[in-house]
Amino acid sequence: MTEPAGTTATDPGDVPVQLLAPDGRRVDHPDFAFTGTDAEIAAHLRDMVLTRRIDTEATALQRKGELGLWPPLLGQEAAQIGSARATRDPDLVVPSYREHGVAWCLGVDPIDLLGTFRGTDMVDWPSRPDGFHLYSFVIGTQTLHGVGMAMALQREHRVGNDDAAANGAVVVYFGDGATSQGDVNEAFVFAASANAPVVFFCQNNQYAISEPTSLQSRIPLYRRAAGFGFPGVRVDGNDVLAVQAVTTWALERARRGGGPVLVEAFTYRMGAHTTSDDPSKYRTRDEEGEWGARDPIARVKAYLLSVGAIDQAWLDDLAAESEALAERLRAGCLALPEPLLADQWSNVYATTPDRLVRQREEYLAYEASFAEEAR
Amino acid sequence: MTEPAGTTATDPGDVPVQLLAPDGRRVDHPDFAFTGTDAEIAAHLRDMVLTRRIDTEATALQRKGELGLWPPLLGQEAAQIGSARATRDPDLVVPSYREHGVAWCLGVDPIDLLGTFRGTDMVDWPSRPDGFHLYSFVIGTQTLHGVGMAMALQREHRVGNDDAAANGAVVVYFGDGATSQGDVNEAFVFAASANAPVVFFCQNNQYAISEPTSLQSRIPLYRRAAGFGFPGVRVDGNDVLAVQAVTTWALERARRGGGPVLVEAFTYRMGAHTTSDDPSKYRTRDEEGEWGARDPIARVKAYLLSVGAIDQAWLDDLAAESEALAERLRAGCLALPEPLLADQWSNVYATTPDRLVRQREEYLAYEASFAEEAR
Amino acid sequence: MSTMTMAKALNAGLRRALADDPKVLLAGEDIGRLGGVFRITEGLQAEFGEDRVIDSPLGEAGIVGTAVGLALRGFRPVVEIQFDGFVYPAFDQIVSQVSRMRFRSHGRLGVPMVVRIPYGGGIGAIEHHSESPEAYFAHTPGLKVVTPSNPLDAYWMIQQAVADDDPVIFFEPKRRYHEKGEVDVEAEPLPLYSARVVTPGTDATLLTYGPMVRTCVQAAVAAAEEGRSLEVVDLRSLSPLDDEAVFASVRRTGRAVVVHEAVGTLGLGAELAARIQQECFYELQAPVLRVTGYDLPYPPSRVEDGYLPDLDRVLDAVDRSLAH
Amino acid sequence: MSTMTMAKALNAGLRRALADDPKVLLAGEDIGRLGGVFRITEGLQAEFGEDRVIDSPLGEAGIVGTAVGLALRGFRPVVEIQFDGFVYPAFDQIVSQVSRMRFRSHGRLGVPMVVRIPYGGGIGAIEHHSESPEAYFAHTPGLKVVTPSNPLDAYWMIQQAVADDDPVIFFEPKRRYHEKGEVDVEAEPLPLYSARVVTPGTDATLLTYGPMVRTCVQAAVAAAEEGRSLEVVDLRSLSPLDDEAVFASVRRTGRAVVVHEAVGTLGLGAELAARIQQECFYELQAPVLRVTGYDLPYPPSRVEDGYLPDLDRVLDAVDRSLAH
Ligand SMILES: Cc1ncc(C[n+]2csc(CCOP(=O)(O)OP(=O)(O)O)c2C)c(N)n1
Ligand SMILES: Cc1ncc(C[n+]2csc(CCOP(=O)(O)OP(=O)(O)O)c2C)c(N)n1
Ligand SMILES: [Mg+2]
Ligand SMILES: [Mg+2]
Repeated sequence: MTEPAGTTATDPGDVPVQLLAPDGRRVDHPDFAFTGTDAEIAAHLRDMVLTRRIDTEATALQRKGELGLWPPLLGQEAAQIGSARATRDPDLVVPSYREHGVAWCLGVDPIDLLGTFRGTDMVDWPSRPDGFHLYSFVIGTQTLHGVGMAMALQREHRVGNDDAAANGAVVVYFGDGATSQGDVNEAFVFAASANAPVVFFCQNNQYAISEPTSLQSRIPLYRRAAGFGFPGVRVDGNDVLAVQAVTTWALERARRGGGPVLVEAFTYRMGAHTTSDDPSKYRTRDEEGEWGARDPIARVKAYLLSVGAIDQAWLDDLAAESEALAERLRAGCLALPEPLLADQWSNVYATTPDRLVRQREEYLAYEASFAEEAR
Repeated sequence: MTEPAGTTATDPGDVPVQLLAPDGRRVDHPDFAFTGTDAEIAAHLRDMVLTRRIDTEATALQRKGELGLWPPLLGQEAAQIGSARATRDPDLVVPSYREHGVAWCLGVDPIDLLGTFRGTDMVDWPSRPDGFHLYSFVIGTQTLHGVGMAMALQREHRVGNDDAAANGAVVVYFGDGATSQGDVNEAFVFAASANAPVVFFCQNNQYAISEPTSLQSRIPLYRRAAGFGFPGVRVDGNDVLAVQAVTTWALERARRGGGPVLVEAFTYRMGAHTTSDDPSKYRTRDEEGEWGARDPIARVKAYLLSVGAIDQAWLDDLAAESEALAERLRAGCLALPEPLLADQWSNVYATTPDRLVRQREEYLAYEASFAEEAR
Repeated sequence: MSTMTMAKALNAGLRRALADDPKVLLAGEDIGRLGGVFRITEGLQAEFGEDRVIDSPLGEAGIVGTAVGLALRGFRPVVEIQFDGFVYPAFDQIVSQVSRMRFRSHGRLGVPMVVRIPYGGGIGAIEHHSESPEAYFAHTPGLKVVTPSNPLDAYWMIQQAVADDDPVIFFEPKRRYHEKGEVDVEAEPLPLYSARVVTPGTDATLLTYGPMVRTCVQAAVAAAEEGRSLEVVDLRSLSPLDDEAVFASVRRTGRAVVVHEAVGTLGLGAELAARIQQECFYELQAPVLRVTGYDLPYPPSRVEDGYLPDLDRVLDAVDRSLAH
Repeated sequence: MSTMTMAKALNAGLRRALADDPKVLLAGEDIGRLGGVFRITEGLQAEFGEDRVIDSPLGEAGIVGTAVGLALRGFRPVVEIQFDGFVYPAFDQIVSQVSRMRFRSHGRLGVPMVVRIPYGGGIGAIEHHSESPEAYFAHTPGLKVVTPSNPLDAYWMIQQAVADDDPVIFFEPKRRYHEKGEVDVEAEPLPLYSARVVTPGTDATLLTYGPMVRTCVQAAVAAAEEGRSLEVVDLRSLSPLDDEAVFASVRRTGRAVVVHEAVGTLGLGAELAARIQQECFYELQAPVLRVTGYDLPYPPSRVEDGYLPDLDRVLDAVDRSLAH
């Protein structure tokens, strides 16, 4: 017989949705359009530039020994800003661990993020106590949490109401590598089964540490969704306008009660996996160069300059704002309060069992014994 | 935008491949043909009838208290015999727990199966020490083992050789419910990634205990494969000819090096999930009646009688053979040797650690103390 | 006051939990229309609807992982794992997420989830259907682990577990599902995390829980006939352990035998022995002994009677303890 | 004889295992081209090819589950779990399949697999990267669990584990990866499942393993300066435990302190204490004490120094033991 469906033949959907070409020209797409103003695009540019500055500064802080680790988002700014700016209350946002740009848009103070990587804190954000979930480091685990939250929205009657503004959905972030995890595929199953209002936002940055996406899947990842009975869309992840348009569509559909969507943002991790990683071991300078030419920030800047929506003065202001932000980060990082081991017993249970109370007391007595000795 | 791929719209592939209609007429299919002789079909009928007899007898033995449990295959004979008869050396066959018909074709003495459900044995087959893997009761777990075995075949150079007879593949069985498990989806990922010679044979018998397949997936299950980059085919699981034709094609393709295939055998669990189950709690007599009319055995019998390949005498002989088999099962079941707890320490490790040796000795001494007391 | 089986008591307790708090949800395989393979949730979907008693797709990680999301939104999910041996696919979610969400969020986010697990052997089942995995969970900080031994406790403990703001692994001794007992639905229940002296005694303490409580009580009765007074302590909570109750009993009797179905090595008996020898060092007149499942995978059911602790093995250990 | 780090010793041991037996395979995330995030498999894919040193898709259940299939066909897979905290997605495969395939098949089928897990804290990492999950595996019949503490043992133990016909969970103390030691590649190695007295002593026994061996040896040195003679036993194997070596030492010294990073409750210290109090009841002059990670999820790295047992905490426990 002839080869049935599911083989590696190409499909029209394989070409990522694009609305802004790398050279800054706006292009049309039959299905999606960006309807915002140039002022909004300028705001996106600001988000992206500041986010990149946060990222560079955090990387620098790690190099100086102030952070234990940092997973840079360099190159993924458009995917993150475009998708985050498509959310609104009462949407819920569930990140993985590289969503510093999403965190930024959702109002998380980047210093909170530094606390996690400095080892002063766990993975929660005092500055933004809800709406933006904890970072998760177990690959894929958060996709199930996101589906559960979407099931909660259904039970809270926040889906499919006539009053569209009352409706919400969940957007959950994960990587290309994560698509191989059982949890992520179970998340697809559960979301489809419940017709849950969840947008699975996969940043395909071409690598899971050293492993190229081709090792995880021999066909484009967005197609995974069709096998579970919901739509998948591939979008140019370096095109902030396209990302926002596609995510807006997906979220609207979910909020209306249309069920889950998988968005594959086709992008590139321009930096290392983390500050511990050395990408030269597994990829070429040529490849990095090719993707460098598709920088998500450059094209927005080019467009806005070309239409006169911004000028050099605007950019200079932004540069100054960036530096001020970086300065604030440096200071904020060093000022992060040192945690106390004694405090750790309080967050294990809602009511701490006696044995743990005693264990803490013993620890304190033991610590105090040193202080006494020292006297 | 218009709804993209992955929605619930129907697809031509949703209609199961059929080569033998419920009334016994042979029908044509554009892609698949059954090329065997009527004698072979008669052999299939014999397999199916004997398999059903094994099943009924085991169910009866459970009712009499001789087995703790039995998962009947009633209604799935065509799916099992058709697929099992498509295998040949050096193929490897990995069942779930309901593949009594496959076991039969692979040469497992059904009394071995009874041992598992009588509680005298674990899940291995003394009568067939290889080629047919253990039963697995953790839903989906065996699909990964099957992929691993297929990766082994690749490393043993048993795939894609010019000498087609030297090539082998794995067929691994699982249910519709199993498709929701992380393990099964990871098996799809790993199989696609390695292009492993494995046929995923899913018997969609419409239920996972009480849960209808629609709870697991809102689209036909065979389509899951496309999302992982390999073909899926839906076949009438009550049509032994179609099942054999499709499985033969899939296995041949895998042996040649074409990679994995998902076969969804669309069938029906005519009996209970297990002897502990009461299907009247979750499905209607009407539904059972509809599927009863598509009985996998009736249509083969009708066909063979209509072309004169068998006659009543042939059927009478088969009935007698069935009864003799049932008789042998009853006797064999009762004659299954009672296991000894003392023996269980020997099969935990290749070399039993000292502590376990001592534990066994203590157990023996303790047991002996009763014998002494009794004296 | 009425007499009912543990299965019915659990059903009644869950019904009351659902009725009392609209945030309580049930989820699991076959728990809705079928009422669960053990019928613990029978009738609850009909009564509370498909949105609150959810038939889940067949994936334990999915069941627990989505319940985490629901819990984070203020729901109180009670999930059923169909049999003990099928909790492992959800292990990662339980150990790395459920148990730690509070810790990961500096105390801000709780996961008030109950994971119900029918457990233990003695029912003539095939593999994976007779296991006692409680030690895996009791070793995991952030989880609470409890197990009732009788209908009364079952009725109350399930409600207390649901009401607890911390995640509770709730082990149900399936071989005792159909044993009857008095259930007073008005009585003030014992606090969830406290042990109970079921049979007072003076010569030695039997520390046990879940399915083995009945076995130990029978052993105490048999011992009494020979003039030996055994105290039986039903631990009820395995994490936290009710240390004070344990130590108090052992201090009184001077001897302890721990009895459980789970394998001995690193089973609860190990922790109890370690704590007791430390806290009651001078009071102990004999080493703490353990009567447990042997260090084997659960064997074919035809030999489970020998594998599982029974009255004779318990009394044999008591003899050895007293002989010291 | 040459001096090398534990990381290099493991690399050399794996290279030799691959060279000695064509059935040996390596699989895991990033172990091929990159050589693993800790570079333990560096250069091995280049040397032995992509068919034998396999970069796996990102799924731990898949890695272990496919390795089961490979093992059933006679291969000897050595799989790498990237960090301790990521073994749980594979827990079901390990606990219900890897550990039991021999039992499930009446001894016919073995799974000669090694699961390598870098474990333990002290490296300033984010969550899930500093855990000590060894008790979960030591509680599971059918598995063997070992951990080297130094380059020499690492070199030999990994080869012995690969050669073993049983599944071995091989814990590598990641904070010791870069410490150097002498490695004699010709020497006759100690049997895999035997403990070793690293420092002989007479006043008390420190029972420890993996990353804490060095800490305990330092404690013994410090104690010696105060005139106390501590014996340090490196258990090396956590399942089976080398009971005889443990009891012999404790009988000599009369006192035992168990030291490990894992949480105390139901950690290895519980089992050791339970066994010792039973077997050495009359020889024990003080209760067996435990110095372990506190019963918390692994805390933020800035407080891990206080969380992990260190020289002072070990000596404090020794003081308490000797004061009895
Ligand atoms: C369950 C699990 N296994 C392994 C790891 C180690 N690990 C951390 S990041 C990573 C790669 C993830 O790749 P991808 O999903 O593409 O996300 P990206 O880092 O590219 O954003 C791996 C393997 C982990 N964190 N969790
Ligand atoms: C991991 C796991 N979870 C739950 C169960 C309990 N269980 C046994 S059979 C079954 C239904 C399986 O349905 P399906 O995959 O369709 O196979 P079928 O029984 O219909 O052949 C369930 C839930 C199990 N065996 N394993
Ligand atoms: Mg990636
Ligand atoms: Mg089914």
